[in-house]
Amino acid sequence: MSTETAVHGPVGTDGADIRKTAMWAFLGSECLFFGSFIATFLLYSDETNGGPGTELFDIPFTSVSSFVLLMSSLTMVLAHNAYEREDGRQMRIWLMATALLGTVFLGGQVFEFTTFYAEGLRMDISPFGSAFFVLTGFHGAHVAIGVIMLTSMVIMSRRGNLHAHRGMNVELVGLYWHFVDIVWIVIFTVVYLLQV
Amino acid sequence: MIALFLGIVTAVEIAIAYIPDLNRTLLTVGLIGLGILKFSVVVGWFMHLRFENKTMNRLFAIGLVLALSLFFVVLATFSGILAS
Amino acid sequence: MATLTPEATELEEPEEHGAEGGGLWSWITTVDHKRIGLMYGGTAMLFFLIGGIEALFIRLQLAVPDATVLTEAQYNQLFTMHGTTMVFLVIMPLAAAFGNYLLPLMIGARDVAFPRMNAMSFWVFLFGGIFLSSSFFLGGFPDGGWFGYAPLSTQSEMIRMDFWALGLLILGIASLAGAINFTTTIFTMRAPGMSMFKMPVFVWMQLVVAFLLLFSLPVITVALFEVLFDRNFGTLFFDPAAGGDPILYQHLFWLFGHPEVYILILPSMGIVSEVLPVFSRKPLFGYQFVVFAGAAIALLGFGVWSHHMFTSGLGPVAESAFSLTTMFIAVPTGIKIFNWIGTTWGGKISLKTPMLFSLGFIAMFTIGGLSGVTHAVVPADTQQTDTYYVVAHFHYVLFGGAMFGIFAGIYYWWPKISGRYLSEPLGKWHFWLMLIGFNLTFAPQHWLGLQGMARRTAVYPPDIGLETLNMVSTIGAFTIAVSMLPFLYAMLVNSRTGAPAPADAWDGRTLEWSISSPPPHHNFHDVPTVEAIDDFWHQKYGEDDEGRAVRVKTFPEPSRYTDKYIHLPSPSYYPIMLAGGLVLMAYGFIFAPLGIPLFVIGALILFGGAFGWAQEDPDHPMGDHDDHHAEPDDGSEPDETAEEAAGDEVEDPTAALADGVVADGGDDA
Amino acid sequence: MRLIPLALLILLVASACSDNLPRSTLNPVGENAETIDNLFRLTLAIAAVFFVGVNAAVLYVAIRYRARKGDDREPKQIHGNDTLEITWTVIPALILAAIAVPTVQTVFELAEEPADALQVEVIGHQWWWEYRYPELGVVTANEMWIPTDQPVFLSMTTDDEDVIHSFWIPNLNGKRDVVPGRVNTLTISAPEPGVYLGQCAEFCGLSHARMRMTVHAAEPADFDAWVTDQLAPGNVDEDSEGWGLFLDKGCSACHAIGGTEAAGGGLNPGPDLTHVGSRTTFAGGSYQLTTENLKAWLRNPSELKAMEPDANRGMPNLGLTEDEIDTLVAFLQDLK
Repeated sequence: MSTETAVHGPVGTDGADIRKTAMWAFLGSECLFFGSFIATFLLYSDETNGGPGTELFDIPFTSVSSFVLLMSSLTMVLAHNAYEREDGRQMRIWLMATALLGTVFLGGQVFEFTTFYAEGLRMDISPFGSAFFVLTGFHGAHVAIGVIMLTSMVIMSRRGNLHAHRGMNVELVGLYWHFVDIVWIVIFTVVYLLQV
Repeated sequence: MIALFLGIVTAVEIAIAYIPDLNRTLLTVGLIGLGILKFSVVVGWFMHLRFENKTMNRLFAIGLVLALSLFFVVLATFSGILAS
Repeated sequence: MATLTPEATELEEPEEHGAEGGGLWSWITTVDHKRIGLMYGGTAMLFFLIGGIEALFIRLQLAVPDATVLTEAQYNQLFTMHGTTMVFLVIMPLAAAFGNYLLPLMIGARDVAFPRMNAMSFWVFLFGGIFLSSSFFLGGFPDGGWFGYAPLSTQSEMIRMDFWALGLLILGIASLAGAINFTTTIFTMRAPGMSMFKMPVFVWMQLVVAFLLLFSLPVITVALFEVLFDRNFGTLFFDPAAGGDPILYQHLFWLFGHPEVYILILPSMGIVSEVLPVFSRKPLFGYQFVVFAGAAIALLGFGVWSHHMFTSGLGPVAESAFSLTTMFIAVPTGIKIFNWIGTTWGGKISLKTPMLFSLGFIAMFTIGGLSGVTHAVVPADTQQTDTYYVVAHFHYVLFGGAMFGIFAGIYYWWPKISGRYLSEPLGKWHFWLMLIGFNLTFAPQHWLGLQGMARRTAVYPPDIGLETLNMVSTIGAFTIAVSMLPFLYAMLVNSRTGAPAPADAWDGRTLEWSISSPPPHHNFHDVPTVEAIDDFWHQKYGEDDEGRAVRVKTFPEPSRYTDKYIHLPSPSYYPIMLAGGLVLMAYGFIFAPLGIPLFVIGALILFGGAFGWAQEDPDHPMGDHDDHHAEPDDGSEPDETAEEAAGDEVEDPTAALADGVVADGGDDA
Repeated sequence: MRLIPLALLILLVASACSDNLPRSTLNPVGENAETIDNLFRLTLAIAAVFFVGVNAAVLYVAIRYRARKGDDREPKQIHGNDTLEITWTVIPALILAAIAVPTVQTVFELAEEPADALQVEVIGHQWWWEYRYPELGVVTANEMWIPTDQPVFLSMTTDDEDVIHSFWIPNLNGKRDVVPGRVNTLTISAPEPGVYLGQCAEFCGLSHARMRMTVHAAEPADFDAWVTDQLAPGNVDEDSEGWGLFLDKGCSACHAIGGTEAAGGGLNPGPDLTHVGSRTTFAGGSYQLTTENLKAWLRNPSELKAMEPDANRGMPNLGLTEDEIDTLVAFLQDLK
């Protein structure tokens, strides 16, 4: 296999990158996954069953964590650029930064969940609570998986199992990471901003 | 550059959400519009979809379109627009 | 062109890297699409046996009114598992079996895009099926129906519905990974020159099915998660007392459930579209129309789900809208039927077993399609839904349609798989017994339903005119069971002693017939270059002035072996490890809190499998390959180096790209 | 071979039309059921044309174009025909459009609430039916009485803890789901007096098969007489042994008897027994109300009908002696 095909990943007979095609198919599928959860949430946004509702949302706080996640997309782009330059050290730094920002976002989510629970919004109190926690929880799980992927990539790179020119991995994880980010853009707009 | 742009858009969004007494429809349209803008920027540039081939574009587009239709049909059915 | 069927060589030993010997371990670690396809098929056939026995018990119970063969509780379990088994453990995996075995052969590739993910799909499917069926020994089968409507499925007494929901989630992972794999394979690994509109129709239908899976599976995943959370974590998605709406579950379920119907039938439509031309010695009539009709069915299939809910109180506007979309899905279906008849019209028909099953498919599927139109008429549907009329309808579609198509495919491709023909007399016995038994079983059910026999009822009263036809139906069911005997005999005995089949067993049209039977491990010595639809046929035959076929070339029998060095992906045990970990987690979840240690062990195995997978070099002798990162959670991460052999053959990738039309037409239709 | 379904079809149509079946959609009574039946028969007739056409074509092809010995000529390689394709796309589309028009019309027609309808509230329970006549004050179970001179408008729901059922009297109208948290409606009418049978049509758990119902359509005078009877308090002698047992054994915890201290205010989880002796069936309409059946029921209810009494769904085994059973059965049968 030539270096050229390595940089761009294995290509099929029609010139398309095989693994990226698969990744996009997966992300297309994920749209429906989150779409269904968001549809559930929209349906239940008023079903508070006498419990607390959207008034608990702390928009400034969530805005900050949204911004953190948005910035992690930027660091992901920088990591990807470093890979294209075959600069392993830079790549690891930016991957770590991305993972860190993702962790900060998760921390924010944990804080938010704890606060809501303390204030009486639980997932077993109303369909609104169920839909909110399960939707944002599944998004959080996606972020967590992304963080694990980023971290393992750093580890593999350190151990020499991930060379800079084999950047298809970085690109694939990047696609996944950006996708998780745009899902949050939708959730932040639809679940938080539009409901206040 | 793009990151800066995204940051500004987010700031505008939050500002809009806090404008007191803003017309509800205007708010909805504005926020959804800005959301779509951010969405397209990330997908198009960060994820390079703008530069990928048609197959990948369409794979993702179908998912997106179907997810959006899902919103509308399910919500329309439940909200009584279709139920009359 | 000349590369299609290379001259036979005298080599005795397979030279390609990654070739597998026999032995259990080689099957466990295999990443060869052909072996995985066979394992899919074999497993699905075992489940077909189980599902069939369940059906026979159901028919025994219903043979006479107020029967006591089964208790209500047992009956509810059996019909739940009969439906779940036949849909998720028989027809879907059988379609996956054909897809696995044939896709690479038909598009001229050496494997699927992600061989190890392919192996993982199989193991997840196998373990998921065992998990679901093992509920029988762990308190009893699930008993909330294959559709698991909330809030019945969330009632705490329906404890076994956890098995059902988790089992379906696991099987969903297998299907989703398979769908991503097939999509990618078809889009990126076609032989040079094979543009989208030169692909065999079977490949097209598999692509459409993969799209349907991609975009419908996540929806049922969400529905199942919501049920699981309601059952185990106190969420209130479907609790009316708290404001939850059970109708939401129905929307989510059928948003998957209706595309699922096409997921089940389209592969068989692809199979008969391959069989009919070969046994009529004519090309498929209206290739583009058949392809477009398949895509149109899929697209419309996403807009008709609520016709399963016509009695749930949607309101007249929604009912009318879904009635219209449902009616119009009959148009592309009709186009297909007419084109199949057009294919045989004026042909030179040889009524071999595959052809008999294909013609049977057209006849039986048409009946199912027409009763489907009567469901589209909402008022009529309010009388028919949840009665035996519907049971009859979907058995005409899924048994008379999907299963007849699958049997056609088995008889058609068996010579390719085993190098031996299945016995024609046995095949004919199988076909005629099955056709008679099938119609005896299900035709009367139309009338039973119209005479007021509701579905899913363990007993029915005497004296309301249901006795005779139920008895007929039960006799029919046992006739179907008997019809399986010649088939099983043929499969078990003919595969070893049947008449030897040449490579081109039926004078076929598609690429798989250009290679030896059984195919070499690497499929193609040289990756073929394609110039036309049914390229292999056009190499053998030209047309004279009248448009009749004339043989222009005969190929020598191809060898199984090549003198070339062809590298193939190495075997791997990580896929089975990952699948095993996943299912251990599911058992742990079911038996929580006691099962939590099991859950943790399963999670560790899964993570270990994923990490090992990521570090493993898929084909080390070539050395210079990507490492990759496995994704433990969804199994759909495209994380492995594809088999690049096909890529080496690219001569002009851009040319192929230019007409690389996408299957769906979704965004501009 | 393909004549088999056809032969069956003829045979079955003949048998289906021969007798008057009390639970058949093919013998519609009343306007709505007849409308549906006509629409179905129209669709079926059109479908039959296609059925015969396609199957005849398959049969014809299999015979006419079968490869014959000695014929070495290959067939003409026909790849398609656009005119034909357009024809068999457009014609079915037009036919379907023609079916769609009356379909949509009928859908809206059936959804209308008739002006002068008798109102009945239907409540589905696992696994029996409760009927309330809000204008008349009548509450009854499993057997619904309706007058022949008036359409009946059903408003149907279930308790929040219950599951989805489906109300279906095939002779009178199509089915309609009964969904917790929602109220669905259905109009039935029976111009002819008679007994029409039904069956819950949505799988609702263990005893779904034995969740049946009966509709008695009666001449207006008979219906009024029935209403008068139903409004009377239960025929209870408060000194009787039966009444004592009814209270002692806890029957009144689930079952109401109007006009007594066991009136229950309509909150009871079991069927109202005020006039149980006047009904023809019991146990979700799946057993004839005879002395023998009632005795068997009281010996062990779950023997006759699978239930989940521990989950508050269905009647528990009260552990009665034979003497107690005899007394209670006599008491119940006197509740006319």
